[in-house]
Amino acid sequence: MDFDFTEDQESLRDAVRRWVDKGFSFDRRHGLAKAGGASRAVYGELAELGLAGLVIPEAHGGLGQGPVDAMVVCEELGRGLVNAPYAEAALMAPALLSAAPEALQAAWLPRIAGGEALVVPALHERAARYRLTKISTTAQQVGGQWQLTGQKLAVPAADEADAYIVPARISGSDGDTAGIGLFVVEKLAATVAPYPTQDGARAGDITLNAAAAQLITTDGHAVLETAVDAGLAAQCAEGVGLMDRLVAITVDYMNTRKQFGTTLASFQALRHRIADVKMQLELGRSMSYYASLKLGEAPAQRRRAISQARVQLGQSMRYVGQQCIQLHGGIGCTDEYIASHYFKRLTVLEMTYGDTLHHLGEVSARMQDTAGVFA
Amino acid sequence: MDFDFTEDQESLRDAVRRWVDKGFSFDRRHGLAKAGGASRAVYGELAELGLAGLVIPEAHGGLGQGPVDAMVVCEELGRGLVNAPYAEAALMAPALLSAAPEALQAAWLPRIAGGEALVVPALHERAARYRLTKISTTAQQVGGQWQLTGQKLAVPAADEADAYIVPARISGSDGDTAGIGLFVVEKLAATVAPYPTQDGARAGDITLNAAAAQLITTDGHAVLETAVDAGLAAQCAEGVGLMDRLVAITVDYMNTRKQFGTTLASFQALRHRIADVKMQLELGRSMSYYASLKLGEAPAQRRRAISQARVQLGQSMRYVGQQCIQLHGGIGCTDEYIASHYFKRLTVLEMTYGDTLHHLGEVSARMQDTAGVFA
Amino acid sequence: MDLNFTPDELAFRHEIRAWVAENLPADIAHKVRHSLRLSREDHQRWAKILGKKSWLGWGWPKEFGGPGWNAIQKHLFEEELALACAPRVIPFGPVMVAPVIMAFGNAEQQKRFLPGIASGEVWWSQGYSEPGSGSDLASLKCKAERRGDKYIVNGQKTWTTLGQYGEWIFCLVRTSNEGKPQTGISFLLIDMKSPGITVRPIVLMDGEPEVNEVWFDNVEVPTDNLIGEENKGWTYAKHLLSHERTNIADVNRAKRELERLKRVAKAEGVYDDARFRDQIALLEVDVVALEMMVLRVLSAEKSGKQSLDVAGLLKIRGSEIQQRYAELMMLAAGPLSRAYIFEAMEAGWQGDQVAVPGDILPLASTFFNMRKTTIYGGSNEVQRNIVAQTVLGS
Amino acid sequence: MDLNFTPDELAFRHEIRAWVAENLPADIAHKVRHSLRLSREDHQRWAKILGKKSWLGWGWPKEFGGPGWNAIQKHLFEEELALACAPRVIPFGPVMVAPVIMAFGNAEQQKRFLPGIASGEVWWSQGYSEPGSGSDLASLKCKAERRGDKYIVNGQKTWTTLGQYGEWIFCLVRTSNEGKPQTGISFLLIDMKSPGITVRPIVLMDGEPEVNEVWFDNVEVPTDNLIGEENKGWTYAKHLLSHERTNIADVNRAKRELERLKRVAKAEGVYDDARFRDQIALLEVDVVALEMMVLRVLSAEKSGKQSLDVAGLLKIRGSEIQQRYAELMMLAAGPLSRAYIFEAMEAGWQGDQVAVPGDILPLASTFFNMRKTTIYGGSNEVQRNIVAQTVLGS
Repeated sequence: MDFDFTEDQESLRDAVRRWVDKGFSFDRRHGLAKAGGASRAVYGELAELGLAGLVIPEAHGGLGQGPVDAMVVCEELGRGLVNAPYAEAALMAPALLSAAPEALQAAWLPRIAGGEALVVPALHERAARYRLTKISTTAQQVGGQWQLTGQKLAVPAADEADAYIVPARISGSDGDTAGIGLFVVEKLAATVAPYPTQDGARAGDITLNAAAAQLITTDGHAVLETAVDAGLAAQCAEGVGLMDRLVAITVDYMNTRKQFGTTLASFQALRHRIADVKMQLELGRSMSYYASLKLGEAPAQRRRAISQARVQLGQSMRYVGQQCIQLHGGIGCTDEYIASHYFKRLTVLEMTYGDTLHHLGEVSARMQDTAGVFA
Repeated sequence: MDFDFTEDQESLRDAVRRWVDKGFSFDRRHGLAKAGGASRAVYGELAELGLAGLVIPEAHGGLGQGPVDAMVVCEELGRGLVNAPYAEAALMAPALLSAAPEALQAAWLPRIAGGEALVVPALHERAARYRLTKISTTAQQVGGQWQLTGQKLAVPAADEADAYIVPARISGSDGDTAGIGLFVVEKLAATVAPYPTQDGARAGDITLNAAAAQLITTDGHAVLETAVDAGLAAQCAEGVGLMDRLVAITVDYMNTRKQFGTTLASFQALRHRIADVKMQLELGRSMSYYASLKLGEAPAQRRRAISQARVQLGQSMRYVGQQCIQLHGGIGCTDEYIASHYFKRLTVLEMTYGDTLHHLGEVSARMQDTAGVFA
Repeated sequence: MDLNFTPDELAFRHEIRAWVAENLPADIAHKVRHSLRLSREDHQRWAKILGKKSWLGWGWPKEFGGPGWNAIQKHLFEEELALACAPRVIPFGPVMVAPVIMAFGNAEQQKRFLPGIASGEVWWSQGYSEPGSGSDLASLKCKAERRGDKYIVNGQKTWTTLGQYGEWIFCLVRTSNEGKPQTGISFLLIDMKSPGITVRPIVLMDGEPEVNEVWFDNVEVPTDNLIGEENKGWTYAKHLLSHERTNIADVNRAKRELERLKRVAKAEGVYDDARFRDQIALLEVDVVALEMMVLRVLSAEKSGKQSLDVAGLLKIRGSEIQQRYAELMMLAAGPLSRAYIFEAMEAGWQGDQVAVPGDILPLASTFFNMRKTTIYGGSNEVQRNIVAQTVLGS
Repeated sequence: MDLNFTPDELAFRHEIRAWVAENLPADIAHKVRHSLRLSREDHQRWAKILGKKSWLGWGWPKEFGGPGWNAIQKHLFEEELALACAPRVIPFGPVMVAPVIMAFGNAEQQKRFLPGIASGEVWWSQGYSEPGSGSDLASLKCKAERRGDKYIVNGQKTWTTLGQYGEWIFCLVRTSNEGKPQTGISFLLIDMKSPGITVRPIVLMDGEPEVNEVWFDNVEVPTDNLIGEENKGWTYAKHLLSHERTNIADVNRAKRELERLKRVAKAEGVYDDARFRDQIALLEVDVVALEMMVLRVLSAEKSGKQSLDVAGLLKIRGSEIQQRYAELMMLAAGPLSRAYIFEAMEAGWQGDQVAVPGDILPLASTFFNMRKTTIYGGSNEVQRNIVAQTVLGS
């Protein structure tokens, strides 16, 4: 049992942090967000650091690293409030493509690893919420070519992506885990309605009308779950980075801002609040480690662990985000000050791939007689 | 709309409070509890004040008063931490008997009103929790005489009572609202295993083995709900009285006890805590009024309102009780100091006739499009 | 005790309801119902409709042209307007400065200012907070120096809600540095067209320029615009706060939004999800409890029998509830609420190919906007200080 | 990073587990499993079994006869004992005073006191708190005046856990009133059979005499019993506190009780009630998160690479979790947990006709008893002060 990072991981962390410090100021971030949230350029810079191929096998041009490395990167991206679809494009898309025939992998993975291709999962449907088996988009084969019809909403970086990975129903109905196909759909085959997002990035709704698609697998549910879990672990790490930095910003403010002739930091009620914030941060950090370290377990254990982690992170992100704004007072509510942007990203994260109640339901459904880190 | 008490109600309140001040010191209460929680003598004194017959019709020797009068009394009994089964014997039993044939009413109600008879409902069964329709006790007629067989647990003042009002199944099965009979069973017909209770009173498990019973009604579910709702409203009022006094005790302590050279009351974190305690107290008081004022509504509205009130009171009693102990520190955890006894009663109250989660379920199941005091 | 309104009160409610149904413009109600952006013109149009009926100053006594309603009538009026999705009346004129002018202004000031407020013609703003004076309002520095029959005002105000629309602003200004900070403050009415005033909107985290910084650079204000006595402004401002009783809880809006939450939850398929529904049920209990607390205060005001000092509690609880319903609506929409389309906050927006329903688009913005409610009007931390003082008596 | 234990660590765990299975008396484990009353003899019997194996001082270094385990081994040992329902070792001797004697006692004191602690022969108590000195421990007044080779001790200690069984007590006493309160405190070992000592049990709200008041009336204590230097006792006590690292979280017991909660919930028919079950699920997440936090601390201790100052967080969270599982067990039993039968806390009690199951009877008492956990060992409010100090650096 060991929670130390390797030297390589520390170097990785330093590299990302240096890039943020030098190249991703709040001004830049704010400017990008105001201009509509485009992130392709930022993603390109991350790719230059080699991060786009972090977990892609070396055989496909990646670095072949594991979940802890991904966690280190995501935590730093969170800390830097980097608005790029990193988890989706660099972690989830490769996980989904890993189920593809070798030729399809070879066609996409090296380009993803190099940053030339931005490929994102397109999972959300209207009123499906977080259920991965509720899919209205249909797939059918017409003359040897797969065609998809349906609509996917809130697709990250929709108009900047080169392709989407789209789950579609081949057979069965809502709730069935069988009959879910996964496909690559190139952007040109879709109609995209893009828009900025609350957290300073960009997304869009895509409409597929017999859109040409490349088949990854006709039995995609398991790999979909695996990929979403990788995304969730990445979110946990990003949440930790976001919280860590937001708490630091808040602590600075409390030590500086004066009211009633003394700093905010001298009011016991606020001191206890920041202690509670610290509690949630450390519980969240602990469960982020847990999530990443459990990613390699068998599906049942993995899903349970990931949902346990997300219940904690959901609570932590909400409490830390809301209380850090409150501790700031009025300035915390403004667009020109950095804290609100951390808060908005934390808020959005809680609603991505399952909110706290959703994951609580998962934990409840998967409860065993014994529980604990090693259970 | 008017939340003032009438002069009669103020006099009633004063009368109860005077009796508590003069005759029901903490020493007496503590002594009674230590000696096993007997309460018949205390109940007798309440009867001498006329309280046993408070809501019993004048025709049957009572005072014929309403829910607000009962609320006033229960609030004061709570404030005085009076360990007598007042709500059960003086409010619920008469409500249950109101469904009985006139002769049975005439046989019991005057004696209840005068305090000569102590009659309590015996509702709980093993693992039934708070479901009024889950009844294993059976009733059958043998030669014109009803006989009951089964077991009722945690019956208040079981060995001090003269008779029990017992729901028993005549027909149907768990969950059916039809087929539930209500019966009067005299103590002599039951085997009683009595014990003290955590809140300084007395209860017991009663075993009925073809016990002779007098029929109140063969269709008792509706009146059972009515009586339980009257009991719940009384509990809300008692909870308000308990909280009101416990908060006052805690405020005194905070203004007296010194640590770090100053009173507890001067620490901002504790000041904010007592403000939160006050919030829960006033929300609880508001919903106690609500419960009593809604008792006369049609069943659907009444049940919804009562459960709404109990969700609030459940939260309030838990928060106020626990935090007032915490604000005291070590002394709050001792048996010799009064605060812990308030806390224990508040804790028990939350688990009587439905805990907070149970009533939340009721509110959720009864939710309408609109909500509000007049909805 | 009686939970029911009297027949007279019910008749009153009916009268209000009928009038609102007749007179509230549907386009404005539509915007309120869906949290869409309200323009200055929307606010003004509705204010003038109310003003014409002499109801913009619905809390005013008859002597000043108000309806002279009692506490319960005022509450019923507010409730009917809220439930019908009327915009909240911008309070700075009719609710905030007018009572001060009535209580402490001279006859000339009353004649000069009250008609414009009552009719909805003049847009008033509030100049209280300063960058260094938030919770600690009494430390304010914006200075007014007397020169003959004028004050020269220098300094800065901030968080001035909708100040970009303001024509007049009532300010707390420092006229003396002697004694306790509270004793050197005066209450001044300032024409916002005066030379030397600069207004800069502050964009809040939902992207809306809802508040403003207001700078005063040697702004000349006639001494005729001083309310009451110099250095007594703090007293007047406190009087005003004591007038803000139950409406601070905003329970009527909470009832309306609770209804909306249920509609959103149904549309998004979570109303029948027991976990989510329980959260709505808990909130419903909170709303009913808050309403009961409000009614207790109203009843006490009517009868004068009970004294209830719970304004702080109403502020804390009301703001928490506002944040919670906004949060639950956003959570009901889930990942779809991530979309942020500035134009979608305008009524009539048609997002060509955007599939996220228009109803959902304002939800996250509203949630973000609501973070202010536990901060403004005396932060909830300051309110807890006040409640504790009352409870502990020390 | 690696969540798994090494093969060596797993082998170690296995060894402990096998030994405990062999040596923990079943009657004692039964009492622990059901929260029944443990007698002095129960505690002593188990302590001596551990002592015989040289594991009563499981945290001790080899030089003092301990096993010399590292942080992870200690944790595994504690976990195995807890999961097997061993009683908690009364910590005052082996965990609290022994490290102080090792670090600051002289060789003679070490020789004189440590063997009796290691073997479990001598029952130690703690004399820190006083009636006026709870959270503000440094204000303690119990006085020790030097007269030749003796101290004369006068004053009172309180909250002395199981002090009625104590043979020796380690006390913080005031030996000087000069300077800061902390600087005049000494660390004294006192034979509880000394004339002038009176012990009065305090009954806690669960009806159990778990703590005591201890009075000192001109009690003579040889100066040989002073640990280290006079007036340096505060430093030694703080050293001791810094030794209480992860076990303060009591996460192993929490895991065991979480299992029990599920058993109780099943027996009472609420495990399949989604609302109640969600509460268990939330607690499960809390327990796992606490365990992860504990493991992070252990890993940091082992590697020395990360510095983690989270003792305050562990205390706060651990105590909240203890209260919560006790509360949920009680709530699972519902109205039946109202019964309070003093005798039912004894193993083997047969309540003739009582129908409430024996398993349920201790649940409310345990819940009531647990209220102490957020108060003792430095109340959670004091812990928040400490955490805030660390976070804010001011």
